[in-house]
Amino acid sequence: MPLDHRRLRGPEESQPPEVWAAAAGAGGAAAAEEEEAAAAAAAEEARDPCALRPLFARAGLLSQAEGSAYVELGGGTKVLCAAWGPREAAAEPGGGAAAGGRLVCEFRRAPFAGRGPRAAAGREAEREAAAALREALEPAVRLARYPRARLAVSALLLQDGGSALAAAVSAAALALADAGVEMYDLAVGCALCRPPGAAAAWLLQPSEPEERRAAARLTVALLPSLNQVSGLLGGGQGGPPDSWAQALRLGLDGCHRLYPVLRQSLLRAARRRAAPSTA
Amino acid sequence: MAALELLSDEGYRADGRRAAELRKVRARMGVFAQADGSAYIEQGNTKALAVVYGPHEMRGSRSKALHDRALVNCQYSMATFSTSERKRRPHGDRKSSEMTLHLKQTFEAAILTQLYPRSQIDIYVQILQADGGNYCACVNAATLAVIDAGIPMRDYVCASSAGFVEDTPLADLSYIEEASGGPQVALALLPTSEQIALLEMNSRLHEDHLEEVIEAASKACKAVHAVLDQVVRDHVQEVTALLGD
Amino acid sequence: MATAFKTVEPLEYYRRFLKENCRPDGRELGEFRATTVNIGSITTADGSALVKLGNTTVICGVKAELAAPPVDSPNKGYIVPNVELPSLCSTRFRPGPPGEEAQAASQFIADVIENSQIIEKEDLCIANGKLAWVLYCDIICLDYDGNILDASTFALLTALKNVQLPAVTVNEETGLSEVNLKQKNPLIIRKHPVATSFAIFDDTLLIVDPTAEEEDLATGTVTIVTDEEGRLCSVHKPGGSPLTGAKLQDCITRAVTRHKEVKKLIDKVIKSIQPK
Amino acid sequence: MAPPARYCVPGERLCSTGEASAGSGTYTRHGFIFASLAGCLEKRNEESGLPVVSVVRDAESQLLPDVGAVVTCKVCSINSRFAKVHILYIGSTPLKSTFRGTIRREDIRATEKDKVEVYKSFRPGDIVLAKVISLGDAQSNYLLSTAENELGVVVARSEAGAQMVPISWCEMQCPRTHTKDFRKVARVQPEFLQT
Amino acid sequence: MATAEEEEDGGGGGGCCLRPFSCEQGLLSRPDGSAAFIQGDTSVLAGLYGPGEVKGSKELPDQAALEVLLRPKVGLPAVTPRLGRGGGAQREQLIRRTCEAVLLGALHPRTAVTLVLQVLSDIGSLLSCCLNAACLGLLDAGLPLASLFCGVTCALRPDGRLLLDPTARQEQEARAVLTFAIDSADGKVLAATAKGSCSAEELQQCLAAAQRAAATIFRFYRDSLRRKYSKW
Amino acid sequence: MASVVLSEAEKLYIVHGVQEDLRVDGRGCEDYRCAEVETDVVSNTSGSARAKLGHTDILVGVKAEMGTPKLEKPDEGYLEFFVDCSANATPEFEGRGGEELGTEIANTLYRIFSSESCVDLKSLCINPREHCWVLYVDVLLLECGGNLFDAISIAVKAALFNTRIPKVRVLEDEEGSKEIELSDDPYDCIRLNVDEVPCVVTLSKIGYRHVVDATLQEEACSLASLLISVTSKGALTCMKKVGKGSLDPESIFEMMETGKRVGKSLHTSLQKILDEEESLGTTRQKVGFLG
Repeated sequence: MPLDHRRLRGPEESQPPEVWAAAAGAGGAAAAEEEEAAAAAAAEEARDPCALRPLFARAGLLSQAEGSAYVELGGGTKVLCAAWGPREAAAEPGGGAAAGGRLVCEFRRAPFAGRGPRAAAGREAEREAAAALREALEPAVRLARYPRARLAVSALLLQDGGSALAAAVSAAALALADAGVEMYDLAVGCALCRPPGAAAAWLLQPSEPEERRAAARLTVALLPSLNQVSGLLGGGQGGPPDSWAQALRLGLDGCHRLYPVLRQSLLRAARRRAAPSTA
Repeated sequence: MAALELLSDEGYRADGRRAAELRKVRARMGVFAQADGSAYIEQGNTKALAVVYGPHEMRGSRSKALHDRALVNCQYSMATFSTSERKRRPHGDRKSSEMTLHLKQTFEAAILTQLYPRSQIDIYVQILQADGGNYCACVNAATLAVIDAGIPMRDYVCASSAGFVEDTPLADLSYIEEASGGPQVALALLPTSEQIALLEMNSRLHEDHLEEVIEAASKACKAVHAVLDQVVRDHVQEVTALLGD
Repeated sequence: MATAFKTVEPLEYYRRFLKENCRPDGRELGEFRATTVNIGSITTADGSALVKLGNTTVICGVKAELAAPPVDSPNKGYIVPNVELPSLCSTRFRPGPPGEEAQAASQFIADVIENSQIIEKEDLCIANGKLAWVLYCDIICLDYDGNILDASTFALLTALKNVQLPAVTVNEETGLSEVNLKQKNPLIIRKHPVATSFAIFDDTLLIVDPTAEEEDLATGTVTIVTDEEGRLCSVHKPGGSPLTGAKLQDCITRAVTRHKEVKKLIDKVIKSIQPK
Repeated sequence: MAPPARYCVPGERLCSTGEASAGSGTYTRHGFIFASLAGCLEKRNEESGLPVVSVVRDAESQLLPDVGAVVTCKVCSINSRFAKVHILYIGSTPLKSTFRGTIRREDIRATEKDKVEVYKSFRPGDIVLAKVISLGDAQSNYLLSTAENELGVVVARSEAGAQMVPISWCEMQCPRTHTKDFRKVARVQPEFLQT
Repeated sequence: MATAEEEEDGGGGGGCCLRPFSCEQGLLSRPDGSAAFIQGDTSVLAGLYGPGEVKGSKELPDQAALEVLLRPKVGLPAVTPRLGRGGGAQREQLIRRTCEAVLLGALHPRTAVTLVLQVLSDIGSLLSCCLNAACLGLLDAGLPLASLFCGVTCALRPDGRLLLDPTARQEQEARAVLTFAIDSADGKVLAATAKGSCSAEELQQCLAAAQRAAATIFRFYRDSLRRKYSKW
Repeated sequence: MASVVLSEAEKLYIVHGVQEDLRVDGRGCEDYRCAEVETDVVSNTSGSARAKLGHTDILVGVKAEMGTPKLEKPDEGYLEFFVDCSANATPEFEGRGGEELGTEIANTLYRIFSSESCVDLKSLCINPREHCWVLYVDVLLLECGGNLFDAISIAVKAALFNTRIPKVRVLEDEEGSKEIELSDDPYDCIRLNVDEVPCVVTLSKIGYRHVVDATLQEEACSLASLLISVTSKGALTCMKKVGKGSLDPESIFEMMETGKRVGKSLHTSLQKILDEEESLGTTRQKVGFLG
């Protein structure tokens, strides 16, 4: 890892206070952890696996970006997305074949977005999420309409309360649409996880503690009007195809249920944009 | 390291070779189908792969094109698992960049680049296992790959290293011999014309001994040449046999 | 056709407004944009604040971690500020490591912290030579419409005021530290530095709180940071048009007035969340 | 006033292709017309045939220079073979970001192409009206042409800094110093006269 | 080689005078202009390239693109974690914008000018020394300038007394350290930056002192240029 | 990535062939190309393998090095993946050109191995919180003829099967300081249980059908594919959509079933090869790149 010379650096090594809480009086901390686990398990039992967390979406809120969107999930996940319409693409190395435009995605995680250590999820995780974002959005965008140009989306995760990638997919699709980019459809993201235990059922839109404990996770992206799956990324403890198929069905159902909220926020933004000129 | 005996009183080296003896050289051409030319070589435990692409149109910026000859573009890289201690990066470090430059200089001297103006020839070599004489193995593998690609050369380029221990020149150094810190010479030779394409020496060596060491290295190069020549002849025969009738 | 004029001759377009002592967004030359602040919205951080200055939006999240104090000053903790200008906030920034502007802004914030003594670093020490707090203050710009330094300084100050640190004791016997996550204490904020930026137009005209557009067209900028006693914590004029001493004094006077307004706003916001 | 405008989002099904034909901001799939933009739905009745449905956004749609479009650009640099320009406008719509274009020597005017000199036609800083003739290949960028009477320099400044006045199709004059400069002057259309 | 001996104050610049300073112009052959500025024991070498060809994205249509690289004595140019020193990018930005303010860049549109400042030794007042070296470098390269500028560092001692051109130790002891870039046309402030806190009055005092010192430095510029050109 | 440019007619030819369950090289939709696997090809690694699937050629080296366990898993060792897309495969990968693809593959490998049961990580722990084995799994991509992920996963599994980690003992003296002693006997080593190590099956959607083990030409005809990792028992551990296109939900369900079926038989045949090689022991003639 090359040293970062462009940022101010603190001490070589530091730990979040939680680690010390665990290190102190081993019994107490372990007990506390167990307690937490038990509480989480209890919460899971109480929780309806098909329940969606409240989603708040707002499009067109940034002044500098051509399109933007903010999505917040009930558990505290906050994602901000900005999108830019076609720009001149830098000459692609050896890429004469690219007839359509290119979609460039970026995913950043604010250093304070997660619980626990500040630098927990590194660049690699960001890059993987950026790639997943691109895969989920590419089928939704009419790239053929933008020959030799570049469309850009960047997502910033301000707070990770679980289902972050799914929220980013939804926010990014809204931002693109808000930027006036031609699209086949919106993309809606939804996350799921399966708690440990053989017979555990898949939970829709898990919270961060649920995600941390999960044995398997899955993020689905759907183009709702076309009923096409544009993104699928998941892994964890092995399960029979049936279990995953069930998760997928549940996830798609979740996407369909989220769609109206996103659609409404986009309509509101479109009306807002139109308002000044008609008034 | 000083305790290690590189040359016994009986004149045997740590791995049982005599001073002028080479390690076993085995090679094969045409390892890959997609590249224009490719070859694999084993010199003792040092294993290297080379592939050649080209001559083809300039890749990237056209401004780098040379109007009177082809550009020889090389990349030397080492598999991260090739060394006894794992390497963090396969290429891009200082040592690899130096090797890349050496290879480029070597093959610019050997390939008839003036036949392909404004074009580019890529030579990529990859060390799979490193046990001394990496540069030499790469040059030998690359020579075979260039021949496999059908690119005209003045001559084979054969490379070998040589060291100097206890007043005796040693040919084809292994890793432990290299690591002992004594003088070592890497020589790339065009064997028929006996022209030197590249000569590099590390550490210190008295001027009086230089000639002997170079002599030892060039003898080793010629020995390598004999092996490579056989490989090429066998390969060509095999290929033409397939083509014929 | 006004937009056409603006794109082709932006400076001329601007000068026409300035002649009338107003700006294209309707403000007077000495008028600040609407300033709002939202505290504690990021629950994963130990303290956070979102500041809006017109369109310019900056978020600051503070994360506290534990580390051994620096060898040369064993009774101090650390404050590590970093300003990020991600590609999200404006097209002028590329993804990747921080560029010159972000680096300069980080350094500016670090200087302000150091100069103003906003927090005594000694307060961050838990056990002399053994354990101290590290406050990572990450300031991220979400919407870049000029005057990033004012917004960043403001966000930093309010986020620090929002910080709640868990109680830490060092066990004498084992030498291990114990953290009580339930008991939280606020930080002691010693000073309240507030930044005020000006853009210089055509070498003479001073306008406050410039937008991104104004910053691009201006021939220079000045940023003054003052604390509640009117002392200067930073005078930052990175080149640009020359100013006389009198003009500089004018800036300082206005900065002192601005400090009072901002301080009032902070007090109001802090009070509004207190009752909870 | 017409009934309240209907807004739609990408992917929304508008109608079947039998009822209307697809305009801008829409696409067709499996015999239906879908919206591809977030914006306001517009249905225009054509004289003949089906009405056209399109989705419009207010003057800020994401445009790309297209072959045949007239663009306004600013000259950045010239050499003996071509002029490099930045495209600022497509028609009357400003672009959010500039695109680079090239006007080759042979595309400057329609007649006597071999006698054209780039420096006698454009200077850096000039505002030029041009037409897109090709998107260019992998290496080059947009190729533009000014080989029409209505195309060419519309705004130019003299060395004294004053805006020059066209005096013929190939010359402009500085109102301050009265020096004459060569340009490929556009016969200005009335709608551009306001600036 | 030109030297200016101000009233010397044992060990370093004391009170309202500067440490002995000297400069040497045109000492490098490869750059288009070069100058070394020595201020007490602090010295900076400036090399200036340009106006020359510019790389694609940096090109400005109506201006010369100025780039300033500040190379520390050891290590990489960077924002260093130890406050008080370093702040590479911020300093580069300040020097660049100061030079841009005086450089008549419009005369060389679509070109690049690169200024490399190599710190040779840093015993206090580094930024002002960099500014002085930069100005002399620009002069040596023969670039058209609207006016000259110089850098003056000013320290406020804990007892409130003012100190010009402090050494590293004096900087450390000081309550506040201010650096100004003063232009030669009418002594206005081109750039200002401060470490530590002070009152507005103190700032004005420092500025006045800096303006007085600037006059000396400008005289020195003039003398050394006269000497340089009289050799021809 | 190394890619081929196909004309519309060529694409149509392939798509129509797939529709009829007859591919250009004569395979059916669920058939793999002939795979060659050889282990222990690089002698200075803890384990190595080379896998060839058509023109796709992968070399994997596993090196076990001593490290410290991760904070959150103090009693486990861990795996590190690195993928080098060498310029050997295509000139586009020269310099840093292969980095993007390399990280993407490495990230996918991390995801595939994220399941706890894949490899017994606890056996890699030497003493909790202080020492553990870190397995550096380095993948070297030598030639790229389509279906990279499957070939890599086969090679990784074979290399892990081949991995031998020296046994160590932790000696503790009276003062509590610990010393690690490496076993002298080179045959005294730990082997990994690879029964649960999954293999990847990539199903590429071509027209209305999907095929496994697509060649470069077939990949050029496919807009989207589904990557599934399957254990030998038929459990799915990872799912990922790759490519520019989207997939119909119904076809995903089908693909998962096919993936499971094909994956199970893939595991069986791989295990057979590995066992055969193992039984030969030292008598086996190593072929490597000379064959």
